[in-house]
Amino acid sequence: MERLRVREAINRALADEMEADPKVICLGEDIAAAGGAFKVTEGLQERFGPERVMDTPISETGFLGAAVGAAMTGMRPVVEMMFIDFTGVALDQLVTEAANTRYLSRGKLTVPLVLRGSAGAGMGFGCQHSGLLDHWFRGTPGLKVGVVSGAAAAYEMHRAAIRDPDPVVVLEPRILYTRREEVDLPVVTDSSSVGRAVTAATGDDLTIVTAGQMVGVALEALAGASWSADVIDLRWLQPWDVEAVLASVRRTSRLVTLEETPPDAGWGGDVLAAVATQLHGQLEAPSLRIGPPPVPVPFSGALEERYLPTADRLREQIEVSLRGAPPTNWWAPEGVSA
Amino acid sequence: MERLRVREAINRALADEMEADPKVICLGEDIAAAGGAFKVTEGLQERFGPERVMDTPISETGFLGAAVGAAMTGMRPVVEMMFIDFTGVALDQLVTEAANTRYLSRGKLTVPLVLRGSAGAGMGFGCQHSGLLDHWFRGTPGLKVGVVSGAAAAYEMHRAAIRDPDPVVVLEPRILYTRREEVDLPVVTDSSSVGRAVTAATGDDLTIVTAGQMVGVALEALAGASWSADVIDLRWLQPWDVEAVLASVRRTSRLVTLEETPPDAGWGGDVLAAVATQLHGQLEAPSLRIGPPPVPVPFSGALEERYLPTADRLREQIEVSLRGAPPTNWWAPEGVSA
Amino acid sequence: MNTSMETVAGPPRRTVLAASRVAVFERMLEIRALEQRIQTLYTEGLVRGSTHLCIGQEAVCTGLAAAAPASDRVTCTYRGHGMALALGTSPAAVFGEILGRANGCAGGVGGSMHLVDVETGLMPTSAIVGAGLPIACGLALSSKLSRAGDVALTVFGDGSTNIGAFHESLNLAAIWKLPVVFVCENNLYGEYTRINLSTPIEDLAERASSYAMPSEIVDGQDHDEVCAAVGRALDRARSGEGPTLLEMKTYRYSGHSRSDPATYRPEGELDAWRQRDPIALFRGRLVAAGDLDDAAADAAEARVTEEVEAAAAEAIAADWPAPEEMFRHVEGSTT
Amino acid sequence: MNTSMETVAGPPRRTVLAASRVAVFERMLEIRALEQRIQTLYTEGLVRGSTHLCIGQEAVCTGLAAAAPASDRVTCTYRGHGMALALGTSPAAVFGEILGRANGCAGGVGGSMHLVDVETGLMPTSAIVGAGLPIACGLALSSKLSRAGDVALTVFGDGSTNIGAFHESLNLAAIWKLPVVFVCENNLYGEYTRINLSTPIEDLAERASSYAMPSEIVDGQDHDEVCAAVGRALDRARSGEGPTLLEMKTYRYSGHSRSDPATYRPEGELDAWRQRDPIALFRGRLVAAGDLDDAAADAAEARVTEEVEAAAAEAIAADWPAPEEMFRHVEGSTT
Ligand SMILES: Cc1ncc(C[n+]2csc(CCOP(=O)(O)OP(=O)(O)O)c2C)c(N)n1
Ligand SMILES: Cc1ncc(C[n+]2csc(CCOP(=O)(O)OP(=O)(O)O)c2C)c(N)n1
Ligand SMILES: [Mg+2]
Ligand SMILES: [Mg+2]
Repeated sequence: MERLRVREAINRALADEMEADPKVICLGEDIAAAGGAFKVTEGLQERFGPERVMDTPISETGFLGAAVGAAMTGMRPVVEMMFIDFTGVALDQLVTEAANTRYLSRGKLTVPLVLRGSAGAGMGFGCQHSGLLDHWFRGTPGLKVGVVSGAAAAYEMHRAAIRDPDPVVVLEPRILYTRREEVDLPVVTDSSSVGRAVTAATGDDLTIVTAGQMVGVALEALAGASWSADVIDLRWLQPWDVEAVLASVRRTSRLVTLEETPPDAGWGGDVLAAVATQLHGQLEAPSLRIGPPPVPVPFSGALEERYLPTADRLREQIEVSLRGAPPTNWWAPEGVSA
Repeated sequence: MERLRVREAINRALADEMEADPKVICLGEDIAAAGGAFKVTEGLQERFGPERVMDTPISETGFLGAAVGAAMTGMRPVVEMMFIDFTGVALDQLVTEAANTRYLSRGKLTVPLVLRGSAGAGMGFGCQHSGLLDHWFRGTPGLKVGVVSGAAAAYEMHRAAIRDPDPVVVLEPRILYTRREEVDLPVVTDSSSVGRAVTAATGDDLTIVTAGQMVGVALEALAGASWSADVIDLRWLQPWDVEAVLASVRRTSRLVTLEETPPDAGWGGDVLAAVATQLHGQLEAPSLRIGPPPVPVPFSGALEERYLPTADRLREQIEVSLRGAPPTNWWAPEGVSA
Repeated sequence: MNTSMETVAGPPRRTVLAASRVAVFERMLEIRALEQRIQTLYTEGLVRGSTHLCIGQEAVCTGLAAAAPASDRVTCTYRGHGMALALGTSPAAVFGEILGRANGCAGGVGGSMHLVDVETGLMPTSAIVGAGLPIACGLALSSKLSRAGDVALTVFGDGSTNIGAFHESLNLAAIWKLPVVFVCENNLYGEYTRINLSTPIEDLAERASSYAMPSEIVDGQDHDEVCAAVGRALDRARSGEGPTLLEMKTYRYSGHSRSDPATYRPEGELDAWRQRDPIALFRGRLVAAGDLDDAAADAAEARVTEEVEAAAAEAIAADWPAPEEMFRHVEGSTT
Repeated sequence: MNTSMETVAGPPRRTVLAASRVAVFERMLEIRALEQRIQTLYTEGLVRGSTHLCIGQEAVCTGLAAAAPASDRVTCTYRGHGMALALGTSPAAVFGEILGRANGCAGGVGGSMHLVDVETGLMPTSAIVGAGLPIACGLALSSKLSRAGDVALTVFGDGSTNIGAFHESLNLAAIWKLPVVFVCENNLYGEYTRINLSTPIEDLAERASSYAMPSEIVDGQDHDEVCAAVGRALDRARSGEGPTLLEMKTYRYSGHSRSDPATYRPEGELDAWRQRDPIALFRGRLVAAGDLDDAAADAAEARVTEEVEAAAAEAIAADWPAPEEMFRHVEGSTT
């Protein structure tokens, strides 16, 4: 057991993989000499040298594409996107090039590339630096997408992602970077955990399916609640663990999805759809889809605070619904129109 | 009534809007002198002059961004993306810049921009030129997204999109361009139809929610079927017409979504989720989510033909499910693993 | 100089720069004082997210604003506080935005990286490197098509010249002969990386040749040089000759953003640049020309500091945005 | 010349070009014959989707392939049939791919725009303009880090020099001194737009100066010139001096894609270029040097045409991909 910040756990995962495999390299803006805008890669250049930990110009298409080419030819590049929102200038290289390469080459080429990026709202970075943006990546066959919920998850997911033969996006909720956790770091020897959910808490009354920074919110909501719940930390949004979700919902008969993004194109839709198509008639109550309103992430603390789900809000929504009433969203109380 | 190809209907919509408003301009690669790779903009430059119908260099970020700036300052640019897949090199300008401008300027600036692009599979263009890619655009508050199902829809949607104050993406299934339809072109005077679904057929046994090129597939499946269905042509994927879907499903008690893309991040998830959360206990049977397998769009006719839903396949799936059995996907028969 | 109350209307605060060199001096002081106050507000825990100061680059702001008439629009970056003030946004509205208050120029929904002031011609600043360049081409396209006669200016850093949007924009502007001025603030660093580590040439103005575009290397510490060069580029643009690339050689005194101590800079570099401090330089020129004596300059400095402090106080006391502001000016998603 | 049976192995078909000028001549003929046959296959309704022919540009293909040893990898575009043949893919595998057959070099799942042949060093060709350039930088980065000594070459069109990926790649390659050769096929058109309408300069090689990168303008119709210039660039790259931009002045005889009659070209332009047909030029040179007499050249032409026809027949007779091929080599989505 040790106490690790999420960013330290990621750093450890990168270092352990670089130690284990000389083909693992890291590149990104200011990740080397400066150790990264969020200090995730601190010390890696000193330890592994400037050839394996590289600073790049501000050329996301250029360096993401370079990573694709390097990955085709034996390297295992880990690319940092300082804010995942920046992928908007470079998406093509990942989804249109990298994701199709193994398919097009009939398996003769693979692209074992990891794109890791800080993501998510809650820190006052405003509407262009607060996206989770998993929907840009999901829906691309050939690409895998995960989101980190804590230090143990981060460590395991990054090591597995690096060992995966395919391009993998790992979203790192920025707000968790400095959060500490007591962890036993798992032993990771392959990518078999890619796609697997983890049950973060067990209970009987309902199943909360969530991911990323919302996992902590869900766990916090359990404390002092009059009900108990399975909390499923999806970890992987593509492929996602249908079996784990179905098994839990079969047992609890109630489903709540908790997302940190508005509903359109969110992963919650796919989870609710799978349950609806596969567990018809087995639910005791309407499923709930909980998340922020469909607006750009507002900057002001006064507004961003109202935007994201919190433990209290989640608890309130669940309690209203357990009483058989349809809950109203916290962000749209009387007088405030959505 | 007149007989129009879809591409002619779009051309007409553009011409009518350009006639009505001198601020409407068109730009894109080879849309002016050559009339567009798919001839959608044929004749517009001759008619409206080279200042209003402009060819661009191969610089999607440059010209999409230029359209954003022009739209901020009074123009109503219509940008053609020859294949919507190319937006992967320019997504930032649309989703991170244009979509946030009205919000950030507190309504003092709007971005009345239309991005229209040929989209979808079925024509042997291979995995980099066959995307629908609505999921790149949905999930961006401030952006509207629609997909055309025929000539009348195309005409109405494009005129409404041009009149909308916000950035709008209109996806044009390439396979429909040359398809002819008998149409009475509607009178369009505003953008009020944005977000509204159209009921393309009415029936009692189930509700088929679909969009784009799949609308025709659904209608074709009705012919000779032993059941009848409401076919809802969503037209708009963001915002989408929840009320129309709920009203129909309340009546028919059965829901089928028919998508032309694999499930992850598809709009079908959001539709199924809305029905699951809002019509709990009102469905007679499990909902069905029908669509192609999660693989890159294969080039070979032998494979692409197996990829997309067809009328026969849809009919078969529905019939099996009406008999109370869970249907298997046509694309994964015995011996072919998914 | 104007007080924040008088300046709410906008354009006058830009226009006055062309008319009065004392006003230019005061505006430079205002920019610096505001940036310094933001740094302390941060230390006091009042600023969320990120802020990027332009201390050391004030002459680029005032030079540009003094040269460009109020009808010329500007796109700028997250490092935009100084440009906003120069163009005419009031200090209170800039402070308010950075503090997320209702009196902010974006009502508090934008933040430090998203200043906007349609009245002064400041388009929403972008937090995405390079994003403002294509948009400026579009502003210029509007102007060209409507024969409005105004010019678009776009301000961006040295690091931004390595992103695709830079290349595409310069090419587009050149081939369409757009009335746009590309203003590169070469402050030698993109975040923590010195330009020589990211860019194989030293003078970014050279890149204009790829587009057969005229360019100039400009002393960005000298208000008069900046103003003159921008003026020449505006003249070219307005007379239909198309775009110009201006490279402003300048320097940011502080780190990239509020949390950066800038330890990556070679010893002595900052001090060398301070020798050519844009405010001291301009003050010296005013005093030499007899536009101002030292006492008056000192008095101006004291007055501006006080006014900026008052603006900060106004913002700190301002209301938070009302809850419904989160839902205004956006529609389209399905709830 | 090799038959398609013998050539399946790959590398020898590239290597032979460096050794035998007659082989080069035959390969040029093969490329042209294949492209012409594809045009007729299209007319016969056997080709789905899009195809882009390189008739007129054969010398760029052979010149590059003759200069680059088999271990040097290449990224190329949708206009890649000729390059695939030059590098060593068999005509049957190219035909098969374009017809969507199991014998295609991508098993029929790729199509005309997505040729690939890992054995010959052809990375999957991209249908996205500019996309191959950053990827080539990555191939070069691998080589540099692993001290493998091989060089990456990336082939792209004149129109592609206006997209951001071009700029970012050249800058990246220059600052990292990557062993990569940028080969621009300037055929004067990007789709239906002549270069002067999209690009403010005529010689694209000039753009190298933005990256302090050496460049050359090359007669793309002359196999020997292409081969020599590529050779020089490869030498520079291999000796650690970094990237080079080569501009091949060339011309595509047919339209942009199979459906384009190319009516936008000025009268006489095509004819003028035909005067310097790369195959005729090279044949003349071989005959003058006594490497080949006219009768032998004619015989080669007949033989190659026949072989290409046989390869087409082989592809037409080939199986369709099995249904399960749609599901192979991809995983990750949730079904
Ligand atoms: C597309 C994109 N990539 C990266 C960033 C992160 N970032 C913000 S500012 C910056 C440095 C920009 O340097 P420069 O253009 O020189 O401007 P300066 O900050 O020096 O004014 C970087 C890399 C971003 N905001 N957008
Ligand atoms: C990003 C992107 N934009 C546009 C296209 C459509 N397109 C395909 S080829 C082409 C012209 C490219 O011209 P050039 O680079 O000169 O190459 P050439 O076709 O002449 O060989 C265009 C615009 C594309 N495939 N990708
Ligand atoms: Mg800089
Ligand atoms: Mg060309």
